[in-house]
Amino acid sequence: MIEIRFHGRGGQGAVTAANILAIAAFKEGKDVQAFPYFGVERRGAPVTAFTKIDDKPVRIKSQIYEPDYVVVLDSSLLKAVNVTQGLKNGGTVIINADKKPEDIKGVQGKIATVDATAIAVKHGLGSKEAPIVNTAILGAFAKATDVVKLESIVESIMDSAPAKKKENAEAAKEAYDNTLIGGR
Amino acid sequence: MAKLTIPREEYMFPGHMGCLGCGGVLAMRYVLKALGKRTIVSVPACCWAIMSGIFPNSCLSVPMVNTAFETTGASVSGIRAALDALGIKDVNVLGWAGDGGTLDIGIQALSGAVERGHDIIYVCYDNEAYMNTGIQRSSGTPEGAWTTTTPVGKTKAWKKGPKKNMVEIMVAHKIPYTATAAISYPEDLIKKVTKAKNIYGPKYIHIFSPCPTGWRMPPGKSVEIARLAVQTCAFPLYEIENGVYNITKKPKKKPLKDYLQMQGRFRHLPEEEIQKMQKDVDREWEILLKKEEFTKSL
Amino acid sequence: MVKSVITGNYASSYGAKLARAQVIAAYPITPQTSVVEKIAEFVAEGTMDTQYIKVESEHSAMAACITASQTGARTFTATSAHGLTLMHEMLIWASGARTPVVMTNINRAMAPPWSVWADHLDSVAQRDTGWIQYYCESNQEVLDTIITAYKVSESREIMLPSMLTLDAFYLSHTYETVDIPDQDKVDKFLPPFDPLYKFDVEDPHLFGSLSFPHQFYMEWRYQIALSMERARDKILEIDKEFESMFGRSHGGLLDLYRCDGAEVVLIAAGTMASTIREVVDQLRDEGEKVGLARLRVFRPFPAKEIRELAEKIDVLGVLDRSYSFGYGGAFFAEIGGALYNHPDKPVLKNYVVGIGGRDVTPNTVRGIFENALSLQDRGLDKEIEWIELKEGGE
Amino acid sequence: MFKGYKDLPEVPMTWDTTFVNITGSWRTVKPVLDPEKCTKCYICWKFCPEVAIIIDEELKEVPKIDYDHCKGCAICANECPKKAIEMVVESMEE
Repeated sequence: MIEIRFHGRGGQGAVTAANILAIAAFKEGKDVQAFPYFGVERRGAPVTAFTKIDDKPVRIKSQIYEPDYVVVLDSSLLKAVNVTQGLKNGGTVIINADKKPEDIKGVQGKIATVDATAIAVKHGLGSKEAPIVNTAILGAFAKATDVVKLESIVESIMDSAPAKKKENAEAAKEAYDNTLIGGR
Repeated sequence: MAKLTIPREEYMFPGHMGCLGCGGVLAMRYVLKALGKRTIVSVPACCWAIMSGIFPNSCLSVPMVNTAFETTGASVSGIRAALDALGIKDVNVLGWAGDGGTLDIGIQALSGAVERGHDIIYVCYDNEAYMNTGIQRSSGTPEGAWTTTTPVGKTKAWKKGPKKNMVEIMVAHKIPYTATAAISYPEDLIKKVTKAKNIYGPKYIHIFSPCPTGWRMPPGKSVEIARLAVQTCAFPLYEIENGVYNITKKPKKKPLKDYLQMQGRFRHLPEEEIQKMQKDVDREWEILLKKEEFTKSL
Repeated sequence: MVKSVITGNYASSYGAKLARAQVIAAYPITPQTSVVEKIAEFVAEGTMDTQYIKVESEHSAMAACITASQTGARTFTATSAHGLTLMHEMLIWASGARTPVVMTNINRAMAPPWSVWADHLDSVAQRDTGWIQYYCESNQEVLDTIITAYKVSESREIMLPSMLTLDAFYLSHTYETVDIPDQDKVDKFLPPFDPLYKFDVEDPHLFGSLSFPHQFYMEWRYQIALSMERARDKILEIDKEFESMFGRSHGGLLDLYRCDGAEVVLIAAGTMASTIREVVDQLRDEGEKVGLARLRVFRPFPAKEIRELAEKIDVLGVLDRSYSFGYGGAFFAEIGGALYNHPDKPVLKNYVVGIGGRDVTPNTVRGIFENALSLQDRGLDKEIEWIELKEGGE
Repeated sequence: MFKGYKDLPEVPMTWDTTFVNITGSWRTVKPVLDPEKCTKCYICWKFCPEVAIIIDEELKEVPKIDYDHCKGCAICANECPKKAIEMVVESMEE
């Protein structure tokens, strides 16, 4: 079973990201599960979401403590939350940051980065103060891992993105093309 | 060098869980500036129950208790009765609930509390929908508004029917003091809360508290939208003392459209609906002017 | 000490008065009304110094009691049936907030159909709310239990609310001789309410805020569980203390009557127990080895006492004046559970009786005993039997 | 501070203030105040929902913004009569 943990803030679309990823894997014939963990439904407050993907039915109903991949929708969380807690060795961390992977300090594991915020703002996703970066970061996820293909993510976006389906799909593709993958 | 127009003392700490630009936070900050340290706050399920702090942190420097959704009126009755029984004097007992907790699920306990005449101040911070659970319609939601349970769609399913007028319901209870206030006029708000503080018996204050998240508008516009609400007479500022109406802000009326168009929750409204709403606002304003004139003449 | 003849309702009002309840918030409901009327009389006559809030609903009654208790006042209320079940949310709130509210509940049947007569479902259905539960057999016990309940509930290591129940009409409206103790003696027995935490403008806290799953919600619930366990000994300790001062005990958790040498024992709660005492004496005179175990405290559940009783007898008949649909009587279920891991188990049978206030006469009891006695040699016939049920059909 | 049920107060209540919550990390844009334009009218202080604008004792100084707590809601920028506060996109400093 592949376990992916999303870290974001309320309003950035972390929960939707987990769902879109699950649907994308489902389209590739996998069994999936996606669910959030937050106490406070507040714009800005830390939110965690989980996606589980497997060939056989996914039955475990608990949070993910040893993720294969971690997706960070907001790099300011790196200071507030230990996002890589329990990350399996060899696991990859996909971070929304306008920095090269090598310049990300304090995060172990293989790192991939993309400036999802800039891409989201460019495609008019959310507002300048509160951009919605989830579809962009999923493009980066497709690039940095072999869990799902970009086409499945785009298809899933077209199905379930609540609004601006085309712009969201574009954002995912653009992120895919601009994702930088670190060496370690 | 300007002088401050509101008391400087703060009873609220930074670091609460309010959303960016939350009107309800400003409402509490101002009310406590008027009431001061010797205040006990009873808060039911609502945004304030969460943003006041997650264990082990509180964002107020006064005692606060979280209670069940329906119970604010009963909870403040219990606090006042206990203070009287224990002979503890000059403590303000403040019931603090949202529009849902006041106009819907909590109306029974509130009506009971004020009818019994307990010496309490009840504030409804009105953000016009169930915001803590993610913007569902309440009876405080204005006509025409989008919410997640009035999602417009193809059938024009925006919120139908007028906003429930809680102030008039409180006036019908013949309580000594009722007032409306808005976070855009903190001086007016604080003056009214101070007046309420010095009146014995049940007092009700309805505070217009914009919610940028729920009204689909930029957080920076909270105060401005609350100002526009008053200037367009969508939310008039007035007080009723023992049945006598007194309007505390008589603006040069701006068109309602100025107020509506800044908010995503009204963006779907066709022109004729806006015109209808403009007529309603005009008519209500005329009624209010007449009430003031009439009750002052008695 | 004044001996008088009063109803269970009045005994409850006197209990609240003697315990100096400082805030009372109550809403009228048949058959509880004379409890709150009597209190209103005390207040009007100036013989009781209390803040009496005539709330607009039972839900508000409990809500007001909780915050009054959190402010530091001793609180009391009384209700019944639909009033109690309307309070359900707030009952859980009261124990969660660790407010030692004391409440009288008149056991009355739930509608529809309407019924104002004795039935235990209303309070039995509140067994999971974290309230200590006493089931009273006499008006004297009602009065005494209010006073002892405060002492148990308000002790620092308990801090849990208590409800004491009395059967509709069989106690609430039944006049019995009751000794009303002197106020100064009760004041010596019951010290003023002094909670560790309360609202204090000089020491502000936020009570009851959100706790994440990974924080301490589970630990707070465990603290309540521990307090409820500690309540077992506390109830016994304070029952003895009360007996030494007032010369009366009401049998602690499980009130045994002629169980020494008994082979067949009935367990029952409330006023049925009095009738059973009468029949036990008759049957003992006829040479039958029978006894009564009165379930006085249902929460905390007296599992130890029940096991000690069970190992000495052949047949244990459990009388339930309520029924959990799809299972059986609640007392029967819990007693069975308590005996499951116990080596010597008697035959255990559930007699569902007196539902909706149906009269439990000496003949009813005698019939139950005859059935129970017959099980000694032939073993269990039917696990659950509804007694004096009108079948019709022919 | 609390590790388990043995050291928890049995009444669920708070023990600290929210001042410890660094909500500044919520923002994506932050207010920057230009002292030249500021006339010390303190309207920004008046309308700040985070109590994150600090004014001095004698009300003589330009107000300071508590970036630990400011969420970047932009009310101050919107209300400032002199447009002395500009919302700047939060740069990725460490």
